[in-house]
Amino acid sequence: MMKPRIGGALAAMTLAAGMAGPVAAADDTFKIGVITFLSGQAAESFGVPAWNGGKLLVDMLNEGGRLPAPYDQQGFGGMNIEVVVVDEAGGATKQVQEFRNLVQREEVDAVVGYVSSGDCLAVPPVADELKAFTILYDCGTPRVFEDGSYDYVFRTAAHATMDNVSLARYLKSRNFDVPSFAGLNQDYAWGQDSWADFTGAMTQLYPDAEVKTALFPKFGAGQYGTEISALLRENPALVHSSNWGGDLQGFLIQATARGLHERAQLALAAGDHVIPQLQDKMPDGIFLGARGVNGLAAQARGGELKELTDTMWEAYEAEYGTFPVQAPFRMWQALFGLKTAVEKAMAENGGTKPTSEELAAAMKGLSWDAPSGHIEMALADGHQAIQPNAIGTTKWNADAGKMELVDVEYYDARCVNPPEGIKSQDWLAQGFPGAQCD
Amino acid sequence: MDLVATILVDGLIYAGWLFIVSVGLTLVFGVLNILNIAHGSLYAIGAYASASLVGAYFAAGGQAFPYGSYVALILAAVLVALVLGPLLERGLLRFFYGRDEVLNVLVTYAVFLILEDVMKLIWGVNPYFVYEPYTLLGDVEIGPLFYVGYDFAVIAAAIVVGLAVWLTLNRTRIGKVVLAVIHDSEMSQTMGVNVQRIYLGAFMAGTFLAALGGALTAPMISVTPGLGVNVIIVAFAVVIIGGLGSVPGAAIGALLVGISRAASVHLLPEAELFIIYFVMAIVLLFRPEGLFAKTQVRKI
Amino acid sequence: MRSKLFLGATAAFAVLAAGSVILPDWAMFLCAMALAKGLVCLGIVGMMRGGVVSFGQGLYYCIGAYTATLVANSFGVSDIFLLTLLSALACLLVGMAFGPLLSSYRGIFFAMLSLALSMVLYGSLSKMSVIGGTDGLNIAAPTFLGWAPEGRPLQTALYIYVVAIVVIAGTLMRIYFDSEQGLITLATRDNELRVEYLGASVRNIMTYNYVFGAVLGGIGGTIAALALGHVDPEFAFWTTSGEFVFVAILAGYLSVPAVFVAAIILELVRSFSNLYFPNTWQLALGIFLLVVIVLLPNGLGSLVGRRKGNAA
Amino acid sequence: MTRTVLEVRDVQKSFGAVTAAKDISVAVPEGAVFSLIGSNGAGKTTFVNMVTGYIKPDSGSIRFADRDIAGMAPRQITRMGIHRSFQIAQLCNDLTVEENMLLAGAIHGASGPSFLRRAHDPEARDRAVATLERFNIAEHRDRLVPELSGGVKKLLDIAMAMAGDTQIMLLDEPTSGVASDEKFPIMDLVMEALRSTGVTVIFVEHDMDIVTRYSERVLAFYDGRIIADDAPDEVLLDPEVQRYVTGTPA
Repeated sequence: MMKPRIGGALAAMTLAAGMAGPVAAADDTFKIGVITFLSGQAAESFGVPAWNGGKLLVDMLNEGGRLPAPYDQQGFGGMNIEVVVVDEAGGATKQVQEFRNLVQREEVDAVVGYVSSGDCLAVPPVADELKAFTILYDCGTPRVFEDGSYDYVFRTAAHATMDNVSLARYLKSRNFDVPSFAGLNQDYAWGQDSWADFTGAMTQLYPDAEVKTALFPKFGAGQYGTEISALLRENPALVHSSNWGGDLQGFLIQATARGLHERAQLALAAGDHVIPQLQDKMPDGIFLGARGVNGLAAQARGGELKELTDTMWEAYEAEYGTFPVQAPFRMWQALFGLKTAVEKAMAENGGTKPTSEELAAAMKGLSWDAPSGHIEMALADGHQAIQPNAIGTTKWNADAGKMELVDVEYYDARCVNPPEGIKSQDWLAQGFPGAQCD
Repeated sequence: MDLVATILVDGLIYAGWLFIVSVGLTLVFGVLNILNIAHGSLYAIGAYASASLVGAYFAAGGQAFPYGSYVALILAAVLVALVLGPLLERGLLRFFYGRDEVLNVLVTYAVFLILEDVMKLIWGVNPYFVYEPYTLLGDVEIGPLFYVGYDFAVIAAAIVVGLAVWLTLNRTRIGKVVLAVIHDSEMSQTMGVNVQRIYLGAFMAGTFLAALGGALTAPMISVTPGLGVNVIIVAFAVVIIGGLGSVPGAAIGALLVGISRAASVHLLPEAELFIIYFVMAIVLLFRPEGLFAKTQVRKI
Repeated sequence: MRSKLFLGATAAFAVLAAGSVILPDWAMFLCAMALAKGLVCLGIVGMMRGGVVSFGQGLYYCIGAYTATLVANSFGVSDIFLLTLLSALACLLVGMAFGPLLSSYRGIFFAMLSLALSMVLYGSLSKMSVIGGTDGLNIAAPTFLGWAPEGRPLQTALYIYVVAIVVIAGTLMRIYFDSEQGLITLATRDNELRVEYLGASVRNIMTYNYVFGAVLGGIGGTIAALALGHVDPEFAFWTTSGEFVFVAILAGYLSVPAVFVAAIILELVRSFSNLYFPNTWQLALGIFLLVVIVLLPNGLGSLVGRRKGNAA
Repeated sequence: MTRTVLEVRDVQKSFGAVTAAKDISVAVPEGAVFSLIGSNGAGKTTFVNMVTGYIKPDSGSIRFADRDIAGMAPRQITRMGIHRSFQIAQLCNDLTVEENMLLAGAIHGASGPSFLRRAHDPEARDRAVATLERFNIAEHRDRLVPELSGGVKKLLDIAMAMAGDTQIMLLDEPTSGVASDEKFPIMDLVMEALRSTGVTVIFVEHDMDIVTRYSERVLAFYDGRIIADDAPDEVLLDPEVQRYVTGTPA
């Protein structure tokens, strides 16, 4: 009979697992668990640039005094920042387990992470169950706080509705004629939602525009020949795409080789992050968003945040030899938000490391400045941020050998984000009630 | 141009690519009886290698004769086959010959996982681009549509690869030996065939074809991590549809998948994601062994 | 002989249940997930005994998880017993529909067709934005016959629940493996012709094993969904199924407890390699797989006991 | 006049251009012992395969127990009472001799196999051992199949086929793969065990000494046809048989 013997082995193993003791952070250290893509397709576009930016900022903060006020205090309220990084690749199932490990085994003080919408939906209930302070820094789906409400979870970036509403508004404000349009989006929730948002916004602003076709190539397809044929055949005035990373690069290379950009206006909801790679292979005249006033749009903006933006921009360029695109900007706004919340909580509790409850209380409804603009936790009872957005047109500057964004339009956060208390789909369907566009 | 013709042209272009990426898989299965999941990684490595090599070619002044970049593409695939083929076959796979097919799938799955990270260690996560070969051949205008000349070059490459593999197998002495090994490796061994060498050769050929697929694709995409995983499943489907181990089967499977996918994109875009599994499930229901596999009657 | 089995089962339950006291939260959760996945793998082991390996067991893992989630979200059912039962039933029906179809396939074709079926489900679910598309759905914490615990008690209750199911399912499967029908299954793996010429239907045997695997997969999926609080189409993706196959092969078909030990080992390895090698965890996992396959060709079970008479 | 248990009428079978069975008609009386002779490829095994369902005849009928069994599955034919052994013994290599026998017993059990009844049930083991003893191989009960000699494998193969309610037993070359000094002892053992149950026996054999010693009637096959059908002595004197089958004049 083998059962008892193997049962013994099992017991020994579970015990051994329990023995691998947690490493709690000391009181003068604030430990963050960071989850972002280090492998797979999203690594190159989002995960790695985001964490490059994050690591840079953490180093600058730990060093102290390298940033303008109000971020001139060392670390988080004087505490050193320590980081545990986990790869986000592997699906929501894995992430829920890793989240538990980070909180219960590594005993981190806060979790900052998640690019994938699926992960952002899966993790919050667990975060609340474990009472673990969690910042969602990147993911787009509005469903997180529209379908649920959480005490310990905050998203420091605007949800994705803003991207496509801004794009439609840009067409309108530039008097672009859109008799017909078509879409090519990745076949998963991100692409499907983006297309739904865009068509929703277009129905309001261009009620007569005809939808020619909606293509959804497989995520990571690589080959877009057939889709490009279909788009050329249908001959729409505008082609919308929320593709990102390799899928966007591949599509652009193949589409421009076949002259799609000359026959139809390309409008890319989240396309800025491929500029450093494509450079002059990115055609001129593309309408481009960056999911916020990020990257080139932030640099072009100037204004009162110029010092902060330029500091981060220059540090990033110096460190990595390329300019920061949207992902590091969103990581920065999360970390600046976290810093603000920690320091606010410490001001209230007398200077000790804040608990999750204190952090959550401080974060709720908070607003702060980041290189991407003024961030306000305005939605979902102070748990969901809104932020300004910008759309521009690509133009290659041959003299300087770099891509520029021209004809940039900046949108106030309250113009392109729904107000509190209405779901984004309803907001689109009802014609943007409560939008404040100057 | 009418819809049917567009579908056929698009389908053919996609099928050409599919055939190149799957024929190596079927060849390796036929000879070694191993369904190689790492085929996808070899494809990705081929893409990276060609991106690096073509990049180096232009950096070294290749602009003077840009067509040389096509040689660099193929050379990259050869290099991958020369380095990784013996390494994987001699170093690992040969210890698993004759073992359970499904176990071997897991072995190659492990190789796939390892290679994914090895690629990251070598090439990092930033994308590589080599567009020059893609645009070099100009445009082809068919009706109101533009196609890139390179697309047709891929079809031509597929035909050349298909013919080369078929002729080698059926018209040369070494090919006959390989066919004998496919048919019955034990018997061949007793008849004095050096089966070990045939295995190594076949695996290197499979590696070359996988890498060639990647090398030919590299100019039209950005070469990034995670490239391989998407290729495995489509290549599997093509090979299963055509019949494992059958070269003509891979061709028919590629055409079937290519054209049904093109039809779906033009007519029913919603179905594109699972059309390939659908075709595979249908074919397997009616021809469990795939379209071209011989059914073997066991002698008792 | 049976009494020894029940004694072993009781001992296994006691050992595992003790985990609810000694294990830290994260490890208890990890074990609960591993055991839930182990149930799915146990189904594969049942098929392995008959000589086939399903590369698409994610199909039932996913159907089970979605059935529970959809029932919970649409009808407000939160009782874990009822949800498990309904999911098992759903998988039983689907298994009975596909079982006869798949029962005439062997080897790589059985593996690939089962894979194709699960990928069709994956594709379909990814398309259905009504039920969350690729992002999936959340499911609320379960109740236990009206009791609605939270925090550690919830995790403990879930853990004990999965331990109980694992012990019951494991014991039942052991009884099946040792039964006449179990012997016929083992013989089928060896020599189908002999079995047919003794007058037994190999297709029926394959169908039974497939249906049992379906039900176990559904139960595993339900528990995993309730523990995670979230389901998404990844449950049906081929890499999920591949992991189940790996656990089954790591365990071998000789021992039932080995399946669950293997499942826990894989979870531990994955979790720690994730943390300590965030950039090369795939490399670490791949090497681990190779080492296991090379060192334990017949699985963990072969460490503990060989089949009688197997003197070699 | 005894009852006819098996009646094969006008059976034809070809594989492509090769004719494997042409106008085969035989009536086998109950309790008879038939042998089939012929060179390799003459159609003997095809005959056995058609009667036991492995091959479906192109035309013609095979009547057994008032039914035409031509084209039925082996499993169904087996369940009706026609069993067979194989040229190469078909055994389960991962199982012991006793387990192989238990397997046969389980499938033939009164109410069919059970999910709950232990395969190693003491009662079932007693039955299995009894059958093994009848074939004189009980001493090997705990050994695995690959460790057995050719003769023991053959005996086990036949013993397994005899575990059920057998009416007709077809033996495909029962002495092939058996050491020459074991052939007669094995055939003695087998025929004694079979005759004691009154089963009808049809065996394929190359060794003419065995054919003459054990069979009552011989069917000589050549090129898919039956060229002679008579008592052993008569058949062996047949000039056609001498030319095509035995090779030498008797």
